[in-house]
Amino acid sequence: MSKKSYRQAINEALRQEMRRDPNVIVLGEDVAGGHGASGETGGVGGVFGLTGGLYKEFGPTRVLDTPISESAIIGAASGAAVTGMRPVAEIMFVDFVGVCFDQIYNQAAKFRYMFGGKAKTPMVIRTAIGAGFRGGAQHSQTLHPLFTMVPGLKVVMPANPYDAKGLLISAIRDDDPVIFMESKVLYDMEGEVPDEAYRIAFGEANIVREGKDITFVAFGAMVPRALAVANTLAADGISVEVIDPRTTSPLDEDTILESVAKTGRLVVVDESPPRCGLAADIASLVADKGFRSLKAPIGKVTCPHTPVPFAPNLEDEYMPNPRRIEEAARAVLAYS
Amino acid sequence: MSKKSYRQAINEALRQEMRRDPNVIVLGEDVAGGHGASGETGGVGGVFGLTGGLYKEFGPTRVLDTPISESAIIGAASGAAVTGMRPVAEIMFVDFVGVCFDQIYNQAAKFRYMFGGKAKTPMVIRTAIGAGFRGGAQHSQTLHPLFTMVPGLKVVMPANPYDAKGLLISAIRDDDPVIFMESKVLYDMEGEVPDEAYRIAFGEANIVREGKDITFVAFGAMVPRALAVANTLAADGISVEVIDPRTTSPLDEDTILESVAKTGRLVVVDESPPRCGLAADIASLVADKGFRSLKAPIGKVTCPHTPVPFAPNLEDEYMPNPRRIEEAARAVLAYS
Amino acid sequence: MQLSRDDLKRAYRSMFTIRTFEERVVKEFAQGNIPGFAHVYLGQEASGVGVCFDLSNEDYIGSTHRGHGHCIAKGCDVHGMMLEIMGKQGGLCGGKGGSMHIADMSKGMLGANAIVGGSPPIAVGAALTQKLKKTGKVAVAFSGDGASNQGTTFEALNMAVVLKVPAIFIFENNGYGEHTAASYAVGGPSIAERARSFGMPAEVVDGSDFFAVREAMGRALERGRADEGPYALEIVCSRFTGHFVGDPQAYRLPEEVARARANDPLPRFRAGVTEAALLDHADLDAIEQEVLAEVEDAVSAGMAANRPDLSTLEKDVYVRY
Amino acid sequence: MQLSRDDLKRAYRSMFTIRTFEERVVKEFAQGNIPGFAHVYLGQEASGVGVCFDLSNEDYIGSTHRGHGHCIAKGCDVHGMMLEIMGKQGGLCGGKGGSMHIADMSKGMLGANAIVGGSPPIAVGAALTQKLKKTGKVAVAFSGDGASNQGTTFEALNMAVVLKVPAIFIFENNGYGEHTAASYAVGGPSIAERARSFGMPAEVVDGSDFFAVREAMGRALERGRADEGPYALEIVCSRFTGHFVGDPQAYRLPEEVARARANDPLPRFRAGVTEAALLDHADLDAIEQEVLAEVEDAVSAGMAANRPDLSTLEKDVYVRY
Ligand SMILES: Cc1ncc(C[n+]2csc(CCOP(=O)(O)OP(=O)(O)O)c2C)c(N)n1
Ligand SMILES: Cc1ncc(C[n+]2csc(CCOP(=O)(O)OP(=O)(O)O)c2C)c(N)n1
Ligand SMILES: [Mg+2]
Ligand SMILES: [Mg+2]
Repeated sequence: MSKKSYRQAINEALRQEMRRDPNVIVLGEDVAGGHGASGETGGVGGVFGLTGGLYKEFGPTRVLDTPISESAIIGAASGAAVTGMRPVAEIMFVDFVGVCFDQIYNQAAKFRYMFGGKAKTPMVIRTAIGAGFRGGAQHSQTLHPLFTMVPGLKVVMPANPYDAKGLLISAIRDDDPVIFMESKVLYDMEGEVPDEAYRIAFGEANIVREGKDITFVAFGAMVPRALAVANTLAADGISVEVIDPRTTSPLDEDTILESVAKTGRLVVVDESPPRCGLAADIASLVADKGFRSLKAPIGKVTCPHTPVPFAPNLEDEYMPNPRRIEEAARAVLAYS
Repeated sequence: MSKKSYRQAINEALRQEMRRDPNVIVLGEDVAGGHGASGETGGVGGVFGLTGGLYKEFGPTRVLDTPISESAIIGAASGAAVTGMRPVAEIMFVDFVGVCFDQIYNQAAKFRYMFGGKAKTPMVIRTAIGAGFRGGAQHSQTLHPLFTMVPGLKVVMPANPYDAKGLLISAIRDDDPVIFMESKVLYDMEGEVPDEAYRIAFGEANIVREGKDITFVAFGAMVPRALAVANTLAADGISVEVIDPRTTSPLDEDTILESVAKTGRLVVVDESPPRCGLAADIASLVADKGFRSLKAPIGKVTCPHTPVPFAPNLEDEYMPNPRRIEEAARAVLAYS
Repeated sequence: MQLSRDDLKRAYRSMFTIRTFEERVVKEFAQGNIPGFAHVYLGQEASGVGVCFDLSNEDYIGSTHRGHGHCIAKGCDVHGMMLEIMGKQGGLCGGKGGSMHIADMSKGMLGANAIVGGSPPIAVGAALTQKLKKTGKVAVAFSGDGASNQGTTFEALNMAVVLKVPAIFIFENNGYGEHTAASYAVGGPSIAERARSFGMPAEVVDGSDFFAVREAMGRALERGRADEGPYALEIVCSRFTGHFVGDPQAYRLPEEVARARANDPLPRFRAGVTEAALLDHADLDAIEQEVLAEVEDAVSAGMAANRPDLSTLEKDVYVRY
Repeated sequence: MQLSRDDLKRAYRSMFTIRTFEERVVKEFAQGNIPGFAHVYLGQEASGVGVCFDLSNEDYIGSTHRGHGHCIAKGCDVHGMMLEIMGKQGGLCGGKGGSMHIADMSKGMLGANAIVGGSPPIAVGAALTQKLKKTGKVAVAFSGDGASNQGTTFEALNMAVVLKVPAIFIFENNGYGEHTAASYAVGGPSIAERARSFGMPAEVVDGSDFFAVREAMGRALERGRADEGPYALEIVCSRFTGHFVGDPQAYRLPEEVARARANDPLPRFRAGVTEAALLDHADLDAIEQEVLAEVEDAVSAGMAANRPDLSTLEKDVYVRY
């Protein structure tokens, strides 16, 4: 056990799984880096450094640099997966999914069902998500609803270094396609992470903070934000339960419903546009199966229905921020 | 005024708008048909016949057959739109959106906002949606949540011939990108359709049937289904209000909220997977802004979280069918 | 490369099975026994059979919406296929796939694919496995001329060159993508030339000549099995019928279709092997009788079979809500 | 084709403006005055300027993530650009776009594009408008060598040939896509050869020679303006710095970068025009002084400007929830 960053935790998971299972390979743009260049090969390790050092340890047959061809990257991964490998493909920013979405949702995700249960597609797509990075409209999106919607995909959103490692190991050992969404703004977050390999099961929420007056459900980078607001509210004697579902699909419905059964009030904090997003999804779950416990309208704190703006002040206001989370919580608490 | 099919209504809207405005062009795969072949050119008019006869009237500069290259189709449309045309592009089945999604959500949809309001992208993407056609997993999807989620797109789902014509004319005259989703199973539906051009405004729901005990909100091909169940329930003295929002984005929130204010009960009927879909979206709206009026949990009738199966009996069960709609309604009505 | 009598019989059996199967699909479709829509492979038999002839079950193919012929050429069970196409229990995909989604991993058949351009990237991955595991096996992607315009296809060609995987790209140029001619929609001198521009050897092959296809495929296979990289074949062939069963084809003159049918790969094969006295007519007639019975049998089985059990609706999708 | 003294000054001004602007971007970025990340065009100036030199405001270009140079070459306002890159009110996109999304429709600049392969399909559409409206204008898509591997790019090439639109595809081959060499990632003999395989003329051009670029572009323009179809140029050039500002570039040997810098297009232009006595050094020095002042001014304006008003957050997106 030692302090590691979210980035290191992910890198360690990859390394340990690659050591354990020779079928695990990593592919994507610049996951090694420097191929064909005059200088060092393999020294890049991904633009965010997540695959750093893997090329040196595992070489060119396990860490494959690809052209800028996301459809071919995903196809190469799924084709390798159905024939016996366990590829971990990197789509640098989730925003790029538009050029390869068919290979994800119509192909890899559907194989098992469409072929009557006869195909198995153990692959992971790692991708960086989220705003707050001043990346502009095409490098800052948080598209988990897009994947959560798709039958046949599993969708993982780690909110801290410990979860990042354990969930990635589970993802790699899973026999189905998994989208592993890494929050860019969390890459430098530190936390205790065991040195050995361990798994965190999918569909098991993390109760980040127990409370009894109101429930916050938050995903990925919104978890620490929701927690911060919970701590602020605690000073006013308001007890907030904070739930991080960890995976949006499968979803741990029970933990959410049990919490709302206790608190009667819910605010969902989610960094995606408001329509058909995870906030709506969780709210609709509770409006159906948790209706009897509800004492107030379900609050949602999402981004506005706009692309991500570039200017820092606009972007900060765009993201669910502490002020907006607190306002929503107080409105829900004030309801009677 | 005369009886026309949904297909004819759409064809008429295209024809009239092309006559009115020389900037309106149609492009897509086989929208004319027969190019380069030994026989007749322009006799196909789209695989579902929606663009039938347009090539004969408007010729090759207004009705453009394209290669099987959906990204280039959408790019050609948006590039033409920002430079002064009003293209209507056809993506044969909405399922194919995965090979061109970037050009829709990262490009056309974002231009106006991302460029600070300086670009205008008046284009329509027509596409066929829905199951019940025995098309299998990659030709039967209903992906309106995918588009509704995207800021900058307008999303239209006509549920009858009259709306199809009026909404398509509005779409063509709109200055923003519009996705026009045609329900395959409605193509042969007949109804009264005025001969002259007319518009139906976006964001104005159609109250298909007034009622006071429970509200059904349904989209596209689910509207006639919901209406049929409403009529069945009427025989038991249950009065159902059926609302067809017509456009999912913009959404007529007021009409939905007013209806639930009256009935206190809501079932959403939607043909898409259950996670992050329109049913969740509408439910979450009401669970927030309509909470005070709610007398019961919000029912959702959607497809299961599976790809669309091929076998007819499985597909019929997959779709929201009258039995499932009625069961959901009775459960919501029974709640106290 | 010389084929034995048994080989020749196997080739004819495979081609004639496709022919018979597809003619029967047309008929059963017209009678309402096949739901949805169907794209048949009539006229292209020598292509699929020539390509798959020397492949083992451990070599992979990825196919298209027009996949029945590829399935049969790769050894998929004709009964299981017919049941699948009819949407019945016992179909190769349990009735969940249908005509455009037949797959059989045990035969190295990665699936028909209803997305034009869907298979090439996947085949790159299957080929990558062979390279990394040093199996000496290959992966084949079938595409049409129309699919040669889809971006995913080009990406796959380039990726295969860059990763130097044993992928073989088969472009069946039947002159049409739906109702639009390749002469209109495919820019440039040829599909083969496109493949070459990405850095792989490519040949144009006469798709009504089983032997020509098989020999060209032999060169592709040699390169693939030696881990020397990808290869492409543009196989020029003809679609005897419309794009889908029921297509009236007003865009094609009857003479054009007649010309295509006059160049039928099956009589051509028959004439070739009988004139060279490699097989005699009786051998081939016997095969035809067996195949006709087999397909008849498959249809009867399909008609008799039940629909899949409703309990399978939510099976095999990982997560249930 | 002979350029006047004013033309030559305009060319140098444009290149030197890019040079100065980009060097300043590097500096301001390092000082934290530019949010996010930035990709600069240093070393490629002759390419953008040569391509855009004979374009009017009614000719369109679509650009890339490395778009500052294209914007300047196409006549975008340097103040508006700097404000945009700094995320300030008054930026060309009101601060909502940023470095990778600068656009100015009034200058025929359809937008930088942060999606590799994003612009070529859009340029096909802009070219289609010109064809249908018979304007005699063209649309240009800038792409890198890396973007020449993206499926959308290939689709655009083919579509342009099929629709015969006046699109000009510029492939700025600077040897790298991020940190991977084109020699590794781009299969086949050349990017130009790829374009040819889709059926359009293509040339390989020396991108550090303004005159060579402009002349090749002249041939492309002639074809486009005559509505004879698309054209492609592979412009071979060098990236003086890393992929993004701050890239340590361990994958490139210093010698390689030094070689690139030794072939700097600006001194080359200066030497050319002064040796031929078309301009003298004083002319060019005067331009440099003016440009330096202009960029200084733009930076000061940028530093002084306010952030966009928060009320603009939900403007210009059609639907408000
Ligand atoms: C991405 C995508 N676009 C369009 C279609 C509709 N479609 C199905 S088959 C077909 C024609 C394919 O032509 P080709 O590749 O030549 O194959 P062929 O039908 O001739 O065997 C088209 C356009 C599709 N299935 N997928
Ligand atoms: C679809 C997509 N994939 C990946 C990226 C990340 N990315 C940004 S620039 C770049 C390299 C582009 O290389 P090239 O086209 O040669 O342009 P250059 O940077 O050399 O100007 C990559 C991979 C992206 N922006 N979009
Ligand atoms: Mg074809
Ligand atoms: Mg480059």
